[in-house]
Amino acid sequence: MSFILTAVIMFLFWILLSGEFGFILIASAIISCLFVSYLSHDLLIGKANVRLGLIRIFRFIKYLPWLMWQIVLSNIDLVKRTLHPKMPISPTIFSFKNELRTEMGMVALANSITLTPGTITVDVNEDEFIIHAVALELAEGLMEGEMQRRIKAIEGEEDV
Amino acid sequence: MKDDIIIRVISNLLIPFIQLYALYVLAHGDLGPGGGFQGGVIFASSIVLYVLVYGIDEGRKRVSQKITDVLNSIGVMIYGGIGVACLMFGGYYLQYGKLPLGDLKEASHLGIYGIEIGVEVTVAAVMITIFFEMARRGND
Amino acid sequence: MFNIAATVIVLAAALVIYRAIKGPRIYDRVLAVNVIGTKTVVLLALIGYIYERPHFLDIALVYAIINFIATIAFLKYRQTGGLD
Amino acid sequence: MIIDFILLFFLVVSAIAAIRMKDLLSTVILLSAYSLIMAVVWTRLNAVDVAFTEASVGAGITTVLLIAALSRTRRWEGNGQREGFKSSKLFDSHSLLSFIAVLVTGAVLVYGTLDMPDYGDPDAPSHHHVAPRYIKGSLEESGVINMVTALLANYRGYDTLGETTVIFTAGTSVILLLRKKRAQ
Amino acid sequence: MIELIIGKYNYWIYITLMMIGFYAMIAKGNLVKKIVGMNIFQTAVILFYISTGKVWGGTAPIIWEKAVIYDNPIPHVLMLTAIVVSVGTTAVAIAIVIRIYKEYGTIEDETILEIEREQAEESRGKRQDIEA
Amino acid sequence: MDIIRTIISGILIATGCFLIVVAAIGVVRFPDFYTRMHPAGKGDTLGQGLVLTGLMVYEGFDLISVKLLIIIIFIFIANPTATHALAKAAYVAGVKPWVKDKGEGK
Repeated sequence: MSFILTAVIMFLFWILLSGEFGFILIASAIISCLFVSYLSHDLLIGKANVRLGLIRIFRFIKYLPWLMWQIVLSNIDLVKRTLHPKMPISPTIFSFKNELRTEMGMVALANSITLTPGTITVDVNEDEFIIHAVALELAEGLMEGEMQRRIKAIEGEEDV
Repeated sequence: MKDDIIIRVISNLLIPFIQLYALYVLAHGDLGPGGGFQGGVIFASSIVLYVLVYGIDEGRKRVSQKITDVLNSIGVMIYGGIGVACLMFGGYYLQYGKLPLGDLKEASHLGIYGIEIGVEVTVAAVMITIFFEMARRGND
Repeated sequence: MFNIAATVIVLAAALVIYRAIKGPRIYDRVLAVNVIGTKTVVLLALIGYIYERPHFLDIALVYAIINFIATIAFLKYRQTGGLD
Repeated sequence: MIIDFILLFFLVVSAIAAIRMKDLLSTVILLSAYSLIMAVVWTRLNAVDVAFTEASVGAGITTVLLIAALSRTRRWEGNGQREGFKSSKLFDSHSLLSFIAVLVTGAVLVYGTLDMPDYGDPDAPSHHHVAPRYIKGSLEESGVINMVTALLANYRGYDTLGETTVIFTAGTSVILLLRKKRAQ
Repeated sequence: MIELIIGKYNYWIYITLMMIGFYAMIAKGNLVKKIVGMNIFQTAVILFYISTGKVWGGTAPIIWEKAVIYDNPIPHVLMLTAIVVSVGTTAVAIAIVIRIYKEYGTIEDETILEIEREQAEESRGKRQDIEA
Repeated sequence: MDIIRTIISGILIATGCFLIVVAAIGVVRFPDFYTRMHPAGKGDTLGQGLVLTGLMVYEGFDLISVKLLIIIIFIFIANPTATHALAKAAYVAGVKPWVKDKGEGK
């Protein structure tokens, strides 16, 4: 199953990159996709549940606009802090408890944290996230947990 | 490195795309920039990434020493073999136009594609070999 | 338009290379080179448009995909002292 | 124009910085910055294939191989650990001699450029013998849009065979140098 | 004079780069630094060669209906081969350096020479012992 | 229509360039390694995204703009990961974060 799915995804990627439909190119596209999915189909899909994965991807796409807005806010904040002559920063490192169950969820949260106001994920493990924040008030903003709630909603109630 | 969730998941996500991109570069060497050498190096970097994340033993399980050793020479043999095939069909060495694959244009095109495959196989195998030999510290 | 944008980005890279050379720690240097790498992606795309040859995007794509391998190699070297 | 000048200036700065670092890891990092800028310079010179090669080699393989070399040797220049190395004076006799040699060589080379055609001169001799024929004939004779590929694989197929053999030989030499013999 | 500078300043910068690499190769004692210098030297030479293929107003040598002049593709091809060879030489050089470190425990050329000298003296002493 | 498109792409590219320059200033100006990572991780990512989006708008909708979109997606995946890798390298090596003096901060 993961073999076929990987091959299909790879073929779509090839078509988007190439846009040429000569006989040789399509033939080599098919051979390449099969070869790549033979080599590494367990990496891209693995043992994931395909139906659940699709639902989550759909939910993630709904989450994207909010993330984009947060990224814009974060950049405005960054510009302010960088160009301010006194540079109003008060860096801290703190950690909070990891309540997510899926690895994809953890990665999504970690990279979202890195992209949003004044915080960077330093380390993630099964128990906690270690975060570096550029200012205390931003750290408090993150601790309110808006983002965690949204990522948890993406994960949903289903089993892992 | 295996215990770092972010790097592992993102590498898992990217490795197939890097590999496919390497093959894409090979196939489109005649339409845009790129070709066998570049594709081979990119393919090797995907394996390098895998080894960096999962360690050298896991990497050897995926790409065994025997396979890379054999592929080292097979690439050069593909290249030379196409040259010999040209000789057999009555041309000079590496004169692709004489291959029985259609008219001059198509035959040359396919011949070029063939030797690019040879280059890609050799380069990918050699780069992987070099990386494995250099990264392995062993007990010395 | 593209020319001005490219010049601005090159000048920004000039600022960053100061950090790469001065950087008190090795991490600052890696960070600076990483930033230069991401600027290079944009620069390559812009140069493609300056010359009106979008073929150049393939090169930018290579950097976008494999630029972070060196950073991960660095992390691994600092963490375990080797690459195996 | 301005971009080219700034880029070349960068190259010089990062090259000097790379060879002046005591920390070899910094040298490697700065070398990768050098290679990034080099790829941009090559795109500016319209050498797309060369830039592509530099991109794939410089970003992935060379840096990783050099870091691997450091991981199996040592990280600091000099014999001691971090503090212990001899303070290398800028003008000890060895580096002074080398500097003179470099200056003389550089001066000779600069003198050599005075007779060269200007940068970008369309009347330069190198553009007039086989180049026009290759540019005109490559599509007809090899059915390939990218002239560099056509030249590389068709007109100069022997060169490329040699190149592949060189890579093969390099792989074999590395195996011979580094692979441990299997325990009997 | 100004024409001369505008026409040739690229070449002079390439020569500067080349000489930086050359200096690293002959003045620095560390073998890894010599490899880095070699890399800089190689890229400078390649840059010099490719810039001779540039034509004012030319475009990249990939066939394009709007193109009037193409750059000269021959230097690109030759230098593509050169880059490939330079990767090979770098790899072999690094392998040799690792090997040297295994044998001598150092990568400074002066120390290596000292160790060699000591070893030569030792073996000479041994031979004299046997003869005596 | 074309003029509007050019203007929009010009604005996007200008904003992106501004962000990239600010990120560069931040990398030079901030006091320690961890704080320098903030402009590198955020300003750069969005700056590039904006410049490439500007190019997409300029190009219109075809395969080349799809390629630009792919580049943007890969940057948004790979750049935070690289930032995280660096932060972790420093954290594991025990680099202490810079803290503002008690007297002037809060």
